[in-house]
Amino acid sequence: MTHSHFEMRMQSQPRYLCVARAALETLAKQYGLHQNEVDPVVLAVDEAMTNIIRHGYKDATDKPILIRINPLDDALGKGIEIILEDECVGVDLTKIRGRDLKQVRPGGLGVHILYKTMDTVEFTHRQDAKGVRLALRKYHQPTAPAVQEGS
Amino acid sequence: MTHSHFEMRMQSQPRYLCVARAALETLAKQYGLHQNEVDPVVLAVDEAMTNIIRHGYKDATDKPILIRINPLDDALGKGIEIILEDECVGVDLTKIRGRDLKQVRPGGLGVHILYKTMDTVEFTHRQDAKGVRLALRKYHQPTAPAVQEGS
Amino acid sequence: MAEEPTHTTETIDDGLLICFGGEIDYSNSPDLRHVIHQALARKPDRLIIDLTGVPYMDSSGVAVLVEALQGQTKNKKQLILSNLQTKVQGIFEIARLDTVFQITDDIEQAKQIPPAPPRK
Amino acid sequence: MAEEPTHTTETIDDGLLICFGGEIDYSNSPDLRHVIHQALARKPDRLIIDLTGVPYMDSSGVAVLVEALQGQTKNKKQLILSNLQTKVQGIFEIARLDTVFQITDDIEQAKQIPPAPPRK
Ligand SMILES: Nc1ncnc2c1ncn2[C@@H]1O[C@H](COP(=O)(O)OP(=O)(O)O)[C@@H](O)[C@H]1O
Ligand SMILES: Nc1ncnc2c1ncn2[C@@H]1O[C@H](COP(=O)(O)OP(=O)(O)O)[C@@H](O)[C@H]1O
Repeated sequence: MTHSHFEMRMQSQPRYLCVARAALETLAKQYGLHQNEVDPVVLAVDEAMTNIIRHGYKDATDKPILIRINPLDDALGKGIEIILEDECVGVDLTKIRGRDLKQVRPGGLGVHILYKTMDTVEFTHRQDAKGVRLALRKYHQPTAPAVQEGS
Repeated sequence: MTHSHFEMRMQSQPRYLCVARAALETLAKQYGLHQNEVDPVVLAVDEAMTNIIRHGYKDATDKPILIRINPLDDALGKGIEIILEDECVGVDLTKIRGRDLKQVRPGGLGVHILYKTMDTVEFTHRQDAKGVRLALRKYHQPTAPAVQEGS
Repeated sequence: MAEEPTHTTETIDDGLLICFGGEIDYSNSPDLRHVIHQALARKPDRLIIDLTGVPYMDSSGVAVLVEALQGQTKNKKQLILSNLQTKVQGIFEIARLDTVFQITDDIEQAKQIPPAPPRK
Repeated sequence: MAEEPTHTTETIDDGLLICFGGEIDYSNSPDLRHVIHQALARKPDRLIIDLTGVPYMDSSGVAVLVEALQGQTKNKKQLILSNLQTKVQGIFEIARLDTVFQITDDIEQAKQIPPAPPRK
């Protein structure tokens, strides 16, 4: 398997959330994202990790969470790609979805936050069928262009 | 191979030094080290990584650096263990040593800093003979006990 | 646990003021819930939750605050949040809760807000 | 590169003042070396390097400063460091360089230090 630029692999413990956030914040800046773009990306990964711990692993603390991170530099510009993998088999991916926010109730925000903060969100089963794979991508937005005359 | 609590694997690029530092700083605090103990640990790992990049890989930027981190909780108290592994074969470990600091000259400080900041420093060849393994350990020092009467 | 989570609860004229400190995520939001439950049990007319010292909060923290709001509303009491830092304000906006909660810039303002008619 | 490294060089009475900002490690210490080399080429009697904005420095940064000290000393000129933050002070102590360099608490003090007789 080809390796990514930066990888983290940790046990499914909530105390590692802040460690992943610290690394990711620094990394996203290295890849050219501005602070106001970095913050939502960090939040998204925190939410994705929390969901793996809570829903995927039912709060077991000795399971693996793998995060692979690469810089993006393609037709859509510069950005960051973050791939999270767990070892939860038999997850029904169609059940991973956000809810209607009009109804105010505790919980049910994590998946909504993923889609709201990231440019692409892709849940799939891992190629080796050992668990769930979540691919997130966020591109840097150069400062908004001035309104064009005549357009 | 059994996995560690927290692992990072990155390409041998100086821009990832600050990412590793950010993660390590947060992690060392999770493991109970105080800020004045965390700072030297972060510096030591920075120096060890820089040496791998400069001396081990001669500034090649596509080689792997693996960092495995575990909490310590043994007879010596609570602390942190950090193991760095590279893929440099044929390194003469006897040449990895600090110099006499009385002589003031640029460079030659990295290895000295390792020994000065960490409780244990162990350079070995990796068991799979693929490169160098550096094991670092640092224990939390509870605040110095008050001078005991009659002792 | 995230770095140095702290809290203090103090009595004010017509209720309670809780000040939280530290990043709030799934490692310590259960503690936050516990502290808030204890406060709700005292049935304060006004519960102010001050977040001056909270630079970061994820949805597990937000869920606890929504729960608290529901508890106060059910009892026809008031919940006011104060001093949301940038990132915390951010998640409230993403979750479209920035208009659901009463949010003030500081604790003084939170104390001045007149008791609102209970939500239906 | 570490986060937002910056530098400014300005002329003072009898030399130059360089202010660095940002963390200094092996990703940007070559830039630091370049800036200092340019300053040394102007043969300033007094070179003040202010580190107010530098929260962190590793040995690759320290090596550049030792090189600068040697350059100034060879030319019988002065190098003064000012405003070392805690961690930077720390590495100078570990490297036992805290007594080798002239170090002051602020830029004003650095300007006042009388030209020292050159080291032998
Ligand atoms: N990583 C995951 N593994 C399995 N199921 C998940 C995962 N993430 C989310 N889900 C499912 O999607 C639902 C919605 O998740 P979310 O929006 O985060 O709200 P909440 O976590 O509060 O239920 C969850 O209740 C769960 O059933
Ligand atoms: N990871 C490493 N791989 C190979 N050689 C190393 C490594 N780390 C240190 N060395 C050797 O040890 C010497 C001393 O290193 P150090 O004290 O960091 O000073 P410097 O890097 O300035 O030479 C280096 O010059 C190098 O020969």
